Amino acid sequence: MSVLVDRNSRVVIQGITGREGSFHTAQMRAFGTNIVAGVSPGKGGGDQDGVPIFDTVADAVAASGADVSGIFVPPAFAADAIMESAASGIELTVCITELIPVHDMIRAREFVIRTGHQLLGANCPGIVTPGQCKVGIIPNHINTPGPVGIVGRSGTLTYEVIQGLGQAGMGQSTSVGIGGDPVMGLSFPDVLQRFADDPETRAVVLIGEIGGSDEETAAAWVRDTGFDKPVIAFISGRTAPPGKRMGHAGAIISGNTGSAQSKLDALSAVGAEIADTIEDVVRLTAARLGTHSR
Amino acid sequence: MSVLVDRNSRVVIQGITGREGSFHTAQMRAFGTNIVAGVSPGKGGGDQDGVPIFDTVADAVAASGADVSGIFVPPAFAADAIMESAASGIELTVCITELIPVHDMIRAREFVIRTGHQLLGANCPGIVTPGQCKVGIIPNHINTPGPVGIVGRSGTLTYEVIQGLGQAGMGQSTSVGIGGDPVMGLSFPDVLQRFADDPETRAVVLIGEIGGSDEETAAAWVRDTGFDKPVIAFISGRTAPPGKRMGHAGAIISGNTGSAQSKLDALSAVGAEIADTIEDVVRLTAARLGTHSR
Amino acid sequence: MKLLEYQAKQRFAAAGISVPPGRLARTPEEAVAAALELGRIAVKAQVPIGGRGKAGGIAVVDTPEEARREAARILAMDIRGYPVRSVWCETGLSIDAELYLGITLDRDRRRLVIIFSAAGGMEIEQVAVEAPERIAKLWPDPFAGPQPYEIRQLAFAGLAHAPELRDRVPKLVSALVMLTTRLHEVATSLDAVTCEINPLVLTSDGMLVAADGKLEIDENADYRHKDVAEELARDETGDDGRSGDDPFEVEARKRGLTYVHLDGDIGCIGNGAGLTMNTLDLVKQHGGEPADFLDIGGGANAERVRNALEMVLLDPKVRGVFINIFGGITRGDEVARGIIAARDQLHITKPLVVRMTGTMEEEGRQLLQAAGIVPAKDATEAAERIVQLTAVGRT
Amino acid sequence: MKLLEYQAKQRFAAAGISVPPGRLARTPEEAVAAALELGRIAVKAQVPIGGRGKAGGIAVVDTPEEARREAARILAMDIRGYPVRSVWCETGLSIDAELYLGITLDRDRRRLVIIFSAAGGMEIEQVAVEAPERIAKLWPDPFAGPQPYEIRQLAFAGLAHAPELRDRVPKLVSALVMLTTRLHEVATSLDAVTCEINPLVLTSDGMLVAADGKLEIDENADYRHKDVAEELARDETGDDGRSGDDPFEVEARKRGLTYVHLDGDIGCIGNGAGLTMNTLDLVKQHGGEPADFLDIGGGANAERVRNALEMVLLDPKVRGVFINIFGGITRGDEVARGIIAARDQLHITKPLVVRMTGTMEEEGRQLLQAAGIVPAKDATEAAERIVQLTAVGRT
Repeated sequence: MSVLVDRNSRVVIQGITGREGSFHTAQMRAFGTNIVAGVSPGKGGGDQDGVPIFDTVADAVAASGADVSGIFVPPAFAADAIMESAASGIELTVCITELIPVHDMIRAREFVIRTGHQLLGANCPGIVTPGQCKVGIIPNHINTPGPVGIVGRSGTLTYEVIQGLGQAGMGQSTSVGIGGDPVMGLSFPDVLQRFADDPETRAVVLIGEIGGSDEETAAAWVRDTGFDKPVIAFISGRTAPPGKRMGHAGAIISGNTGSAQSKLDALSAVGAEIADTIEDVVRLTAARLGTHSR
Repeated sequence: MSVLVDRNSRVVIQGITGREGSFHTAQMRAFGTNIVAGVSPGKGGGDQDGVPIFDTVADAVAASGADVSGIFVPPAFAADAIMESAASGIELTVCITELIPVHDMIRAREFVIRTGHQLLGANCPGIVTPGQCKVGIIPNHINTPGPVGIVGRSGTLTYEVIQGLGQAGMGQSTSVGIGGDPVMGLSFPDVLQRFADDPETRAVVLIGEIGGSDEETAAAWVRDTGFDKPVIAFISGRTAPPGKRMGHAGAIISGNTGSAQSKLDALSAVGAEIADTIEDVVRLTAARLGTHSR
Repeated sequence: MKLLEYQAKQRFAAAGISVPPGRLARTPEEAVAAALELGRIAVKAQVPIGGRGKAGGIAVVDTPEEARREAARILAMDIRGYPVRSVWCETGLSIDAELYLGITLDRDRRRLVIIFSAAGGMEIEQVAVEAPERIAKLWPDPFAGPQPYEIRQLAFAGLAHAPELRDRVPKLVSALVMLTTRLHEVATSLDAVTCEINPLVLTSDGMLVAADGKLEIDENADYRHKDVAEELARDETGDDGRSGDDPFEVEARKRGLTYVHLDGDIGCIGNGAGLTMNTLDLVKQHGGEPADFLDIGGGANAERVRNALEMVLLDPKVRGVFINIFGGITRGDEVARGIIAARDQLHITKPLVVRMTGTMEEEGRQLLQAAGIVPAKDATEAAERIVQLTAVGRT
Repeated sequence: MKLLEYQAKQRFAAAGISVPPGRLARTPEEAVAAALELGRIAVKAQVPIGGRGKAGGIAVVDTPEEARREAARILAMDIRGYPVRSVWCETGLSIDAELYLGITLDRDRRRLVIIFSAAGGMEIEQVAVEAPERIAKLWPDPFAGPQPYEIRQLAFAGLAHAPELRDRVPKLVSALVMLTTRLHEVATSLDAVTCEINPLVLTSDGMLVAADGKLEIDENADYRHKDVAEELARDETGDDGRSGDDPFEVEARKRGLTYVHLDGDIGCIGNGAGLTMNTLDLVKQHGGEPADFLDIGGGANAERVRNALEMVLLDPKVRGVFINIFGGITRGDEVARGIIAARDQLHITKPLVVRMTGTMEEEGRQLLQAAGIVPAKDATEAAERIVQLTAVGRT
């Protein structure tokens, strides 16, 4: 099983002719993703390694029936690309682009919500359902099918967890990178809800970081919904000095909320297992899966 | 029976302390309208002849349970008043104010639609369900209950029809003035649909004027829905010279659409009776009611 | 308010839209100075209506002497009732293609519509009728405005039927995104009901330049654009161009009245556009000819009624006045007071027929009767009576 | 980018928000001139951080001589690492009340939030904690912006707990509608993540005046506001104030790197904020102390990696560097090329421990090995190794 994407997903790539877009389109196709179209304004009518290129997402959808989009356009054009995608009826838009101005993202996110569609990101590594579909930049070879749902704010840390679990023989139902920007589309509860509804997801690894209160919100959601699958939580930035802003993700610690401790306390209080290292994540997940499968 | 308002309507007046607002509030109360609140920013806590005044519509709704609003504020503030009303949960907003900038009205109308509520006007005389509720400025004494639904773009011509029918013994289910501005809320089809759904409305008088294509749209709606109640149509401006703009309503005749003849032809083609004068309206309505009631 | 071409272009330029360099000239000498500065120029009559080219109001000149001669000729013109008070002298463009970009109100959709076509120029209206597929439209969200992706869709659609521009499409689309965003900003910030660039010239060096400009402000929003009104006044264009040189309509606008001058001899005053139009219809149906359309609007007070009567009677053709009032927001007593004041102050001796009903009807009728003005029973009777009374002495 | 007070106020004034008259002074003499022109003034240090009043960076002076003395004193100050390079000299206000109006990003709602309180001034943060009902909030629609009715609701709510202002509420609410609309325009047009007036002074003659101003631009949107960057550069404030006087961080910003300077001796480079933070966590868990946080971001190329390594090694405390890369959009081969180029060009002899996995991992590892750099098996091993290697010679 899977959440959000699967082997039936028909994917269009916005910015397919760019440096990142073309490289990762090839990677996704190698993974087995069904890339049905690309969009590059002014290059409509051409093709990229056999993938037909259109001037607009609307044209691409009309011709190819695409229902998922991956966005690889530069930051100045990314919010517009997100809105174009949602306005063209794309059900799930995955925006990889980072460094998008936050005012743009506030509008783009709101726009997608109003169309009734979904946005993943921006500034996220995308989504993988092993063996079926990958949209984004998560490295191909680390993914294997299995019972673990992964949701993370940090892209590269999410890779670490996927790889660590995989090396220990635990595959994933779906891995979702929600992105580290302050204004993003799908958030922890949105993804957790999908894992709750997915019978083959038997445990969830949640990868957070300092800043904001998304992890606290996730904990509140677990409490309020009575989510009963095991949650293993890993928070990075535990040793970051308070008041220092670590990276463009805008992770800034203000007062007590947003600190690693606040997040760990909130998640621990609702029954999540707290991992101190990637090795811990692997060990705790194995233990909970064992318990759970009995 | 009635459409849009009835004896259960709880009405708030925005701009209740102004010259028009206070005069017509008294008129509406004399008619029997249940005016439950007034709004005048900065005068909250006071009252207008016993009607409690609030600073905001939200406060008024919370305290009084108002579900219909009548707007009497100056044009510069009217679009904002419309949005405030809809945002506060008012189901039907009736805007009497005229001379509102059209860019304002484009936004205000769209806003009301997005909230899922209704807007009547602006630049309209309002709505009357005789014996039950009046919101607006239609003179009290001309209205009597009966089987005729009236919908008109022109305020004063609508009064003429109400009076003419009344003097001939024919009362109204509800009379609705949709207003003469190019961008208005409820349009002919919206009101006709409600007359279609109202069992006690047995004939409809439609009062149009030159300019725009609302009458043509109404005719197309009658054809497409198979609306089967008698329609008596009266169009003013039949002798207006082409190319002259008659009044601030912006009724300008361009090409053939928008001309009185185009409207009369369209309505006639879908079976509407065409009245040349108010006396005709009365005569034709009487005849069709007679036919219809047999 | 309608802006003149050069005023529209000033606003386009302020918003970042390219326009040709130009100078305003109110005298032939100023046109000479412009020609000396700019070289080969077009001398264009500044009047708030179209068709000036066909009327001879535009000349392309190569020398300062020609500029003097043509400016003198054009400044002496009167184009369909508009005296030419200034000419706009601007440099020519190296034209590769003439496109069209405009924003106006779409009454049916109740939104603004942005219209783009690769087939710009004087024949755009013909194109709209004969080849509608060459006209692309976009109805932007009233809050968000047009988004770049929507403008790209518009641009690709409008360029789809212009094979001669195929190679230039990618650059044109990018340029149109900026241009359309800016034009929409001009339109919304100025409450424009028309905001148009035709032709929008694609120059040989790949620029998009506004070779002409039309801007009309929604009259309900005039109060938000007093700077424009002041500018128009400074330019001595006087009226705002809605009615040409009709002195009665100019006067009515000064008085703040909604008035249209017509050819007949029965003055018509009503409240509400529909009722007033019907008043004219009634007069015609009874064999009379209306001298005007005057709508005193909603909530008129005594002073406004007096003002209206005085206005109608300025026209010497008027042999009598039909006042048709159905009170709603307008009150009968106020109207009656205005009529009586006007009659007494202006010593009106021509026939006045008043039909009055609605809000405060009784009070109004009593006031009129006490002043010796017998109100008509109904509108039909009033129409009959005014036609009859004004027929006396008519040849 | 953080704007200085006077720069923020210039932008407020341009948007129609009242600010006190003032002059910028970079020398005591300029402050004297300001005092001669304006009379009694406040001399305020222009530094991009709060708390300057408590630090002695603000003085109210009555005479030009006092202005010279205080300006000289303040211009010689260094406030929490920020040398004072200019003072803003402005006239005082006749203060009836101090209010608060600010706009910032609400991460939880993922929208801007407009915050208004009648309890402005230095204790606003305390008010927010102790009397949250005195703080009113509005989350405007991202496309429509705040509507007048919403601002009235905000204003009435914020004034509800200020009985001392009761008589002034109607006028205050009207003024706040205009002011808030304008402040929101400033915030959105400048991509502000903070746009704040505190205190917003209600003067005795009933005006609302911005007595202070804070404006911070979203760094992702810096490219849209090059004019601000140029202005800041002209003002010689040099860095944009995010990090005070740390010369390494200033240098990193010049190089376009996301770098935070820390106290330890192990240089840390990662890709992605989360992974880089985890790299620091790993170093600490193994007994080391990170010298920095350097995130090379997504899609880094060889040149960026070389640049990053060079940056980290500028700090003489650094005894070795841990490079932790998990390739996604970043490719292993590019990273490897950058590391090798940096080592060779910069003649690096300090220990380098590289952990590399993900996209193009094999290619990258092969390149490294061929160049004599042995990649670590995993991040934990890498952390152990760098702590061990740098321990040599550590006291």
